[in-house]
Amino acid sequence: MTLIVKVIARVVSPLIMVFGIYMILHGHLSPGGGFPGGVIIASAFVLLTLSSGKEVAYQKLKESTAAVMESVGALIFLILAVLGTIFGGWFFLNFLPKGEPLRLLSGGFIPLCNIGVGLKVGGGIFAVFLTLILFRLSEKGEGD
Amino acid sequence: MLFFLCFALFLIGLYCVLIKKNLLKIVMGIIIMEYSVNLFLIMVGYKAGAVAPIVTAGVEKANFVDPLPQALVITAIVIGIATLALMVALCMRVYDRYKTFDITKIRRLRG
Amino acid sequence: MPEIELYLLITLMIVGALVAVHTRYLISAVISLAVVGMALAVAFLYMQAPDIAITQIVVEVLALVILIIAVSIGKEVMDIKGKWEILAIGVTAPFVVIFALFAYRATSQLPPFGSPLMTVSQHYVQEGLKQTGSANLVTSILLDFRAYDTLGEATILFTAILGAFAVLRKIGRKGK
Amino acid sequence: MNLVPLFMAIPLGAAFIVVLLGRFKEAVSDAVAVIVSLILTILSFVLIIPLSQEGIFVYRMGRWIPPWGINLVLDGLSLLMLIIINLVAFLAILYSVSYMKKFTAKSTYYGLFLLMVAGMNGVVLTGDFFNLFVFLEIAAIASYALVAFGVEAEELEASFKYMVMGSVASVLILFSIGLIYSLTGSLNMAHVGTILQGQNGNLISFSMILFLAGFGLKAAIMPFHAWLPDAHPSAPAPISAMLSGVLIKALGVYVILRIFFNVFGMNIQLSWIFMILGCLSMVGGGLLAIKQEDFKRLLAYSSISQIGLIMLGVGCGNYWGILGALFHLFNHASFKALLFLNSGAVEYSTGTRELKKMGGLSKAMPFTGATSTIGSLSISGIPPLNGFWSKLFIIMGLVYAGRYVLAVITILVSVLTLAYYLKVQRYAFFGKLGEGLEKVKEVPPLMCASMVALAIICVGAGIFFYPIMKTILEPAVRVLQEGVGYSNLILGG
Repeated sequence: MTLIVKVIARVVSPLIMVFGIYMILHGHLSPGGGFPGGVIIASAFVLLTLSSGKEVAYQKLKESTAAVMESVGALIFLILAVLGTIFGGWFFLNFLPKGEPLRLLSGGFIPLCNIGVGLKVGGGIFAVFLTLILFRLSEKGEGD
Repeated sequence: MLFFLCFALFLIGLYCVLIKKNLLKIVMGIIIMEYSVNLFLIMVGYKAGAVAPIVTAGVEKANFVDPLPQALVITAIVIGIATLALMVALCMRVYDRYKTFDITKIRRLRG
Repeated sequence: MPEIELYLLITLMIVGALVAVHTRYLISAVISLAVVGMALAVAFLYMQAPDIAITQIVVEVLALVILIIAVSIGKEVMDIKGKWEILAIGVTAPFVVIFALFAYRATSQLPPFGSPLMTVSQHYVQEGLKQTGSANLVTSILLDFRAYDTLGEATILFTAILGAFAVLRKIGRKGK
Repeated sequence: MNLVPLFMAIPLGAAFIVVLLGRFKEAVSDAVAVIVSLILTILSFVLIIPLSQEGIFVYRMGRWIPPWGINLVLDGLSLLMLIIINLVAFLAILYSVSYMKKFTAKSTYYGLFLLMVAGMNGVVLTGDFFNLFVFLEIAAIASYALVAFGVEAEELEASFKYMVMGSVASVLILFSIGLIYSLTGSLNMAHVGTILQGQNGNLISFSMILFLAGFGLKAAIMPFHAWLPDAHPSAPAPISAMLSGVLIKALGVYVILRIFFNVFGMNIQLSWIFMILGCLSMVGGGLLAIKQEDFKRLLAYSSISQIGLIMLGVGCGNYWGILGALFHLFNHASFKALLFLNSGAVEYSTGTRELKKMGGLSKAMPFTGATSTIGSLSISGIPPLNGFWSKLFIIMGLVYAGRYVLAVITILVSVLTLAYYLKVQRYAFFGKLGEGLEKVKEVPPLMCASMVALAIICVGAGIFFYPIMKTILEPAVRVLQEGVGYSNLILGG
C-alpha cells in the first residue's frame, strides 16, 4: 500500500475504535449495541492489517490476543448468566437495579452484557480474519 | 407482492446454489438466500407510520414497529457471517488441495 | 409511504443478485453482492430498523473483505462454465417454478404489509422500558428477554472460529 | 429441577476451558472432556425419577413468563433424547482419547465436540422456535468442522458438500420460522400451537413443507440424503458415530416429531407423507447399502435405511408404531455408534476401509470382532437383541393400522439388512486372514471399553426391554400422543 493509505489508516483507525466503544456503551440508549460495536472495533483492526501488510500486523497483534479478548467477552457473558442464578435463582436473571431510564447507568446488567458481547464479537471476528489472511497455500496440491 | 419479491430473491440464491459449478459462487448463493430471509423478517415486523423502537425522552408511548424480528435479524446476521467465515475457510482449504474452485473437477467421492 | 422506495430497493437487490449470479468475473460478482447488501441496509433503514442497518453495513464490509481474500487466493478469476449447465437449468427450472407458484399463493395469505400482528411484541413495546430499564427495545429483547439466544449466538461465533482454526491447520494427521 | 440449564451451561463452559487449557497439555483436555461428558450422562439419568413424578417441567430463562421469554421444556421425549445424546457422547469421547492420538490439535477437537453436544442438548430442551434454530446452528457448524477435521482432500470436499446442504436447510428453516411468526406473532412453540389450533390454509401447509424440507435435509430422509454417504464416512470414527447415531436424530427426527405432533398437530395426509418418505428411504438406503465395498459407506447408507424405518413407525401414528419408532431411535443410536466405532477400530489397526482387503480379523481383534457381531445381529433384528423388539413393535403398529403392504416391505428390508451385515461379517471378520494383515493387533483398552459398553447396552436393552419401555419410552410416547395438548401443559404450568 502507498504511504498515503498507511498514514490515513493509522489516523482513522483509533477514531473508528472510539466510535465502536461509544456504540457498545450506548447500546441500551441509542441504535447500536454489542454486535455492531464489536464488529466496528474489529474493522478498525482489519483496516490497519490491510493497509500495513500481513507481517507488520501480525507482529503487532497476534491471533492469541484476539482469542483472549474473545474468551474474556464470552466469560463475562457466562458469568453474568450464572450470577443471575446465584442472586435470583434463575439463569439470565437481570439481577442489578434497573436505574433511572434513559441514563447511561440504567438497564441493570444490559450495559455489562453489551460490553461482554462487544469484546466477544470484536475479538472473534478479528481472529477469523487473521486466520484467513495468514493462510498460505501449500506448494503443490494433492489432487489431480 | 413485496413478500413475493423477497421470495424471488430467495429463489435466485437457491438457483445459484443448485446450478453453479464454482465453490465461491455457491457460497454467494447462500449469502443471497440469507439476505432474503433477513429482509423478509424485517418486513414482517414493519408497521406503517410507526417509528424505530427506541424510547426517547419526551415521547413516552410512541407508535413503534415490531422490535422482536429486529432482535432476531441481528442474531441471524451474526450467524450468517460465522457460517460465511467457516465456509470460506473450507473453500480456501479445498483450493489448497485441488488447486481449483471447480466442483466438476473435485470429484473424488463417488455416489 | 415508504413502499415505492422499497419496491425500487428490492428490484435493485434482485438485479444485483442476478448480476452476481451470472457475471463471469468472480471479483465483479463479489462487488454486485456488496450492492445487494448495501441496498438491504438502506431497506432496513426505510423500515425503521436502524440497529439492523448499522449491523448489516459493518458485517457487509467484513464479508466483502473475507470474500475478496478468498477470490484473490486463487488464480482463477473467471467463473466456470459447466458443460451440463443447460441440462441442469432444465432440471431445476420446473422445480423452482412450482416452488414459486406455491410461494405466491402462500404469501398472499400473509397479513398485509405494514400491519404486523404483534401478539407478543405488544408486551415488549408497552412494558419493555419499565421492566428492563433499556430505552432501546431491540437491545432489551436481545439481552434481557431473549438473552439466552444471544448466548447461543455468541457460541456460534466461537464455534465457527474454532472450526476455521481446525480446518486451516497445515497437518491434520500425525505421521503423514 | 434447576438442573435443566446445566445441560447447556456445562458443555459450553467446558468447551471454553478445554480450548484455553488444552494448549499447554493434552492430558488436561482429555480429562476435562471425559469428566464433563460423564457428569452429563449421570445428570440425564438422575432426571428420570423426578420427571416421572412431575410429568413435565418448564424452566423460565431469566424469570420471564413463557410467551415473552424463552422457556426450556423437559418432558418424556426430551429426556429420552438427552439420555441418547449424552450416553453416546460419553462413550465416543472415551473412545477418542486413544483414537484421536493420530490427529493433531486434540483440544480443538474436544472443544468442537463439546459444543456439538451443547447444541444438541439445547435443541432437544428448548421450547422456542428461534432458540431451536440457534442451537441447531451451533451443533451443525461444529459438525461441519468436525467432518473436515482430518483436512484430507476428500474430507474437505465432503464437509463442503455437507455444509452447503446444511446451510440451505438452515435458511429454509429460518424462512419457515418467519412465516410462522408473521402468521401468529409469537415464537413460543406452545403459544404458536394454541394459536394455530383449528386453522389451516396454504400458508400453514407451505411452512410445513419448508420445515419438512429443512429438517428432512438435516435428517437425511431419502430425497434429501445426498450429503450423508459422503459426510459420515469422511469424519473421524467417533464423530461418525455421533453424526449417524445421534446428530441426524436430534436435529432431524426429534424436531420433526416435536413440531408436527405437538405444534401443528398430526393429520392423515401428514402421516401418509411420513410413511411414504420413510418407506422410500428405508428401501432406497437398503438397496444402495448392499453394493458398497467401503465399510463406513455401507454403514452410512444403512443409517438412511434405519431413519426411514423410524419415520415409517412414527407415520403409522398408533401406540405401537410410535413406541417402536422411539425404541428404534434409542437402539439405532447404540448399534450404529457401535458399528462405526468398530469400523474406526479396524481402520486404526489395519489402515484400510475396503471390505475386500480385510478378512479373518476376529482372531486378531477379538473384542472388535465380537462386538461387531453383536451390533450386526442387533441391527438386523435377531431375537434376543434390542433391534428385534423395536422392529417387532413397528411391524405391530403397521399391522394394527392396517398397512399390511408396508409391514411386508419392512420385513423384506429387515432381511436385506441381515444380508449386508452378513457380508460385512464374512468379508471383514471371518474367513482367512487377509494379505498383509499378519501383524494386526487389538486396539488400545479405552477403545475396547467403549465398544464393549455399547455392546452391553445392545444386549441389555434387548433382554430388559420391558423396564426400559416402562420408565423411559412410555412417557415419551405419551408426549407424542397428547398432540397439541402439549401447549396447555406448558402455558398452564
